[in-house]
Amino acid sequence: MYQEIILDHYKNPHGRGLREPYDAESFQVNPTCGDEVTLRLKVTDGKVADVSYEGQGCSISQASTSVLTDLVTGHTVGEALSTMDAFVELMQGRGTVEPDEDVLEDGVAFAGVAKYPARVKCALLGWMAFKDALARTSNEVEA
Amino acid sequence: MYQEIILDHYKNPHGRGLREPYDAESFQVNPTCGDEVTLRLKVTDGKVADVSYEGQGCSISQASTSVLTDLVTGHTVGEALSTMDAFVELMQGRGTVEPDEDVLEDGVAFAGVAKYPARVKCALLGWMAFKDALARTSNEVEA
Amino acid sequence: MTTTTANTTPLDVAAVRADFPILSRTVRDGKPLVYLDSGATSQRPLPVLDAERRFLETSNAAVHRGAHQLAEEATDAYEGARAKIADFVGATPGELVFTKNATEAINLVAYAMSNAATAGDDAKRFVVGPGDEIVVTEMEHHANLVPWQQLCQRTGAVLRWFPVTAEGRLDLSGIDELITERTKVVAFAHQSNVLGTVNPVGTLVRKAREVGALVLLDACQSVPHFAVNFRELDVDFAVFSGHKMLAPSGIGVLYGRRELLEAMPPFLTGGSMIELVRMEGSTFAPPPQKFEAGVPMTSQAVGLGAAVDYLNAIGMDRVAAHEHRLAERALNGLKEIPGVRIIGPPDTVDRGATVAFVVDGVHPHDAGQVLDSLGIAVRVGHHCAWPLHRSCGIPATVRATFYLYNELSEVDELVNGVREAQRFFGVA
Amino acid sequence: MTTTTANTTPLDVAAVRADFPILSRTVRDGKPLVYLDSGATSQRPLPVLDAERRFLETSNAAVHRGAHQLAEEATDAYEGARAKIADFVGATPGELVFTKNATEAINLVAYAMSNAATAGDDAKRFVVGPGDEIVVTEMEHHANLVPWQQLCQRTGAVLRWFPVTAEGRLDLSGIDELITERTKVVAFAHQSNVLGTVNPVGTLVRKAREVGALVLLDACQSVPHFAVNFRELDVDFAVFSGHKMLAPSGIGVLYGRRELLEAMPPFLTGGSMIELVRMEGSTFAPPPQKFEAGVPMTSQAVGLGAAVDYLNAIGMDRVAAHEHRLAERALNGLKEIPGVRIIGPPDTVDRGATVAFVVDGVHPHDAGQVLDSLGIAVRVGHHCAWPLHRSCGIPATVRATFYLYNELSEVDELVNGVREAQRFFGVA
Ligand SMILES: Cc1ncc(COP(=O)(O)O)c(C=O)c1O
Ligand SMILES: Cc1ncc(COP(=O)(O)O)c(C=O)c1O
Repeated sequence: MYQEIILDHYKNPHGRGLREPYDAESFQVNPTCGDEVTLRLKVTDGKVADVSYEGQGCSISQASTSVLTDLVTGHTVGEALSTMDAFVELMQGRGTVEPDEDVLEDGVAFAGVAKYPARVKCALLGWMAFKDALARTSNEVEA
Repeated sequence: MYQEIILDHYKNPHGRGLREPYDAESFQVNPTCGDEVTLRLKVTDGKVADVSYEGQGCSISQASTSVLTDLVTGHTVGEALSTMDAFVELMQGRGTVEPDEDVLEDGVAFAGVAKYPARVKCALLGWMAFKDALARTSNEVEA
Repeated sequence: MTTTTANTTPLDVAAVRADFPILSRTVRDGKPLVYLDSGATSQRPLPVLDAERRFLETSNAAVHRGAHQLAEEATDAYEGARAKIADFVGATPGELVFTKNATEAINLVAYAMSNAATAGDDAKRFVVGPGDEIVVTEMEHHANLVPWQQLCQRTGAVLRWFPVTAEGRLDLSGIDELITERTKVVAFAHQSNVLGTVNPVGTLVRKAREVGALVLLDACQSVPHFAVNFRELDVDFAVFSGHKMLAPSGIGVLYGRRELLEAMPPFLTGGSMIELVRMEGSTFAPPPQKFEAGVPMTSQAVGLGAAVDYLNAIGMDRVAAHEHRLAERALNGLKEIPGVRIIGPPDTVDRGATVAFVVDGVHPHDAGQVLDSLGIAVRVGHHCAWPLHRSCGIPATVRATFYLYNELSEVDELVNGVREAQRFFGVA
Repeated sequence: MTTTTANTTPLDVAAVRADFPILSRTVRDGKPLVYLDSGATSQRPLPVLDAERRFLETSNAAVHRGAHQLAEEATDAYEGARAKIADFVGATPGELVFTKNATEAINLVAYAMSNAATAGDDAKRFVVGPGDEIVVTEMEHHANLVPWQQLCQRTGAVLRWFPVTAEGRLDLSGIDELITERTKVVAFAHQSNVLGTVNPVGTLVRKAREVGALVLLDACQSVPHFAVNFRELDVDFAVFSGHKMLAPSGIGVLYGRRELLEAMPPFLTGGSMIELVRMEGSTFAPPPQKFEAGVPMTSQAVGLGAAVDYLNAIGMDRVAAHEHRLAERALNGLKEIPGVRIIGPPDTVDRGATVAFVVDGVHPHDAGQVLDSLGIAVRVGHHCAWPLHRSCGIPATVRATFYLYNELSEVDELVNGVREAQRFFGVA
């Protein structure tokens, strides 16, 4: 399950650190292991302008948040949401979902994680923070 | 377990009915079946002068209370207590205790009941009321 | 309740019985066991025993807590059982909380409601206090009565109840005076564990909805016996116990509508039900985890899942049809005996296979003893429904309860046994 | 805690392992299972599995409710188990209440105390409110923390706690400021489920007695592992769980001194725990029945009784001595690895076979995953002791817990596995 790509993102995370300005912030924690992430989101003109984050956690949670920033930054909110859906589907598929590399890019490396249910929560931690942050901004975005 | 003696006492209970005067009254109930007995006790000069009772219940509980009145009335409190101990021992003996007919008289008929734990409570209902009533009078008796 | 037998081939009772090892034992000096006490607890078929054992011999681990393979397998087995059981009663897995028995499930709701007083704004809708009322019925099992008495004692709310008619039905004539704007909860049995009466859920739910009261359905005696769908019944909460439906003891179920479980404060607290814990205070996981504190009844959930599979394979309509036949035969057989009085509806309309009765001149304990000496296991006493017995003016009854593994011939043995008891006590 | 090995022949671990079917399975592509997660839940030996099954195939019935032969046999089995288990921990049967797990047992006491406010004069001594304090420790399992937080929330009492030293011992320096006339309850773990620390029961009990506070001992991690006698420890309440001591899940125990259980108000209410029930109100049975509402965990109690027999046959001193050897080897082996830090006392003085640690540069989840891939089942996370982890400044640990069926060679596999994880993540 520990693909090179995962270990690379773990050792050299992309976009790490909390930055200003941001529209919404979300703090998420994995209650079984105590891993946590704080994620900030800046949306400009319907596009994800910046995702910044801090956190402590295992290789899977750190790497997947790093991949997240690559996948959503610069994309429209709609695109980011459908990427998220694809990633969530992959992770909850128990290894039966064939990932689409065009959509998930480095995210396909997590296909193996889906076979370890206890680690799926790790892989989704950052994404849940992203989803929550998005929900907190959505009123403004839609307005 | 249904000895003739038990059925006789059941059909023709001795000493039934609530009488005056009395020193103490006890109400006991079997919480699993709802059987109940109200028993009154009159102690005079350290002797059980009268035991009177009312109640509703199965053949075993009614007959054993009838036997109780025979066994304790006219006896000293000390004698009554040791008779009670013998009856309780018999009932809790699971059929292993050899009853002493000199002490328990008709009470020996309940030896078979001891093999049916659920019925032991029935057989002891009146005796528990007697014990409780005695406890309520004991201060006076000892004084 | 489906009692039509038209489209269902009858149950092969002999085949069913072969799955229950205990049914082939003898009691009291070699008498074949006639088990008519399934209303108290049912027996377990081999597939249930085997499922639990297989789990324990291969995948046992603490669920939701470990990252190793056994923990994964155990969690899958536990959550898989939840999904299956939820489906069986028309619920989603998130609406299904495992408890140790139905009694705990009712207490859970009653305590959550008193906890609501100090649990913040989200919990406000659950707060009860002076001026509020809880409505139950006089035919409730103690499990659906005493927890509400205690809730009232803790909060100052008032308990009210529907009386029961001479025929053993709910007396709904005072419904408009009983269920009012003051009513916070209406809690009642789907099927009485003494009378066999199946209560009019729809009528009570409609009235409760009118006044904004919550409805809790005690489904202990319905879910094991006929197809029940909580969503369709539109109740807010429902409870049942595994041990009455071929499953292990030590597991019960609380069903709650999702939005209610989300807003309701927790009851038992500790491990596995938390979100964040600090010495200064804690927050809680979403349902159902919020209500499952500590290491749960893992293998028992697996066993209950297997019981649901077993019942599904037979078909609940078939189970109900078979019990209908048993009830009919029992009612008819007992009614023919002079001096026997059925406590509960005299026919099988809206009525399950629970038959309670008294025998003039023979105390229930004595009748039960004679039956026991013949190998027939019935229950005697008030069956945890003491107020119901009081309202009928009797201290106790004999109760025979039937299940899918009972033969029609066992009904006949019961009827003959009752006659034998009468002879023994010289009343026939 | 007896850790002297002098008079005891060592445990025949191979013979013990043969009793545990699950231990011979493989995981992750054929790796033999190395089960080091008994602190979460233990595995079950054949005599326990068989005892439960035999009960279900021959004597299963509702206990304390029926008058037929099965009900008698079931009641005997259930109460026989209670007597055996009581004896195992130095209690009388009337002092032993069956719950679904230790978590429920702690909640029972905490809820009984808030119920005391409306339960009349007998219950007065249990009332807590503003101005009163509950004292716990920072090393508690959530099960012995959150229920007390909630009791405080319900009643206005204040929660206070002992801190933990850098070595993982209770810091008792503030004992006179912490346990005072305001203290109503002192609740603490006998043995920490993370640190392995065995706490000084005597010191805490003496201080609690001085101020008239009640003592609750969380014995979840002690009763399974060494001989414990609650009477001798002189605690007021104690709790433990069956599933951590070779017994079924779904059963736990509350021990309470008889006079306390007699005076304490009930918690869960319903069938079997009553004395008299009327619609207007109810009275309750004597303990332990008063605290056992509903159909209980019958076969599970039988299983716990069988587990006690199994442990007695081996001898708890022998179990403790074996675990001592395992702990020593694990501590020594892990201490030798650069970058590994033990969380808890570094030696085996007053310390059980629970070894938690962190590996520099390897997150516990990742370490656990590598171990799992080698067939070694450990637990990673905060182990339901989040505040303890916070106080140590770490989010999580890897925890290996040992039991009578673990071989010394399995300790070596753990140590090698940790080195492997370091290699994999490039930190060694
Ligand atoms: C020290 C301690 N206390 C309490 C508990 C809770 O036990 P259970 O989950 O069986 O209720 C545990 C185990 O999880 C424990 O280790
Ligand atoms: C109608 C009804 N409600 C509640 C209960 C309580 O179930 P349990 O004892 O399994 O909690 C029972 C059975 O005893 C019952 O028949």
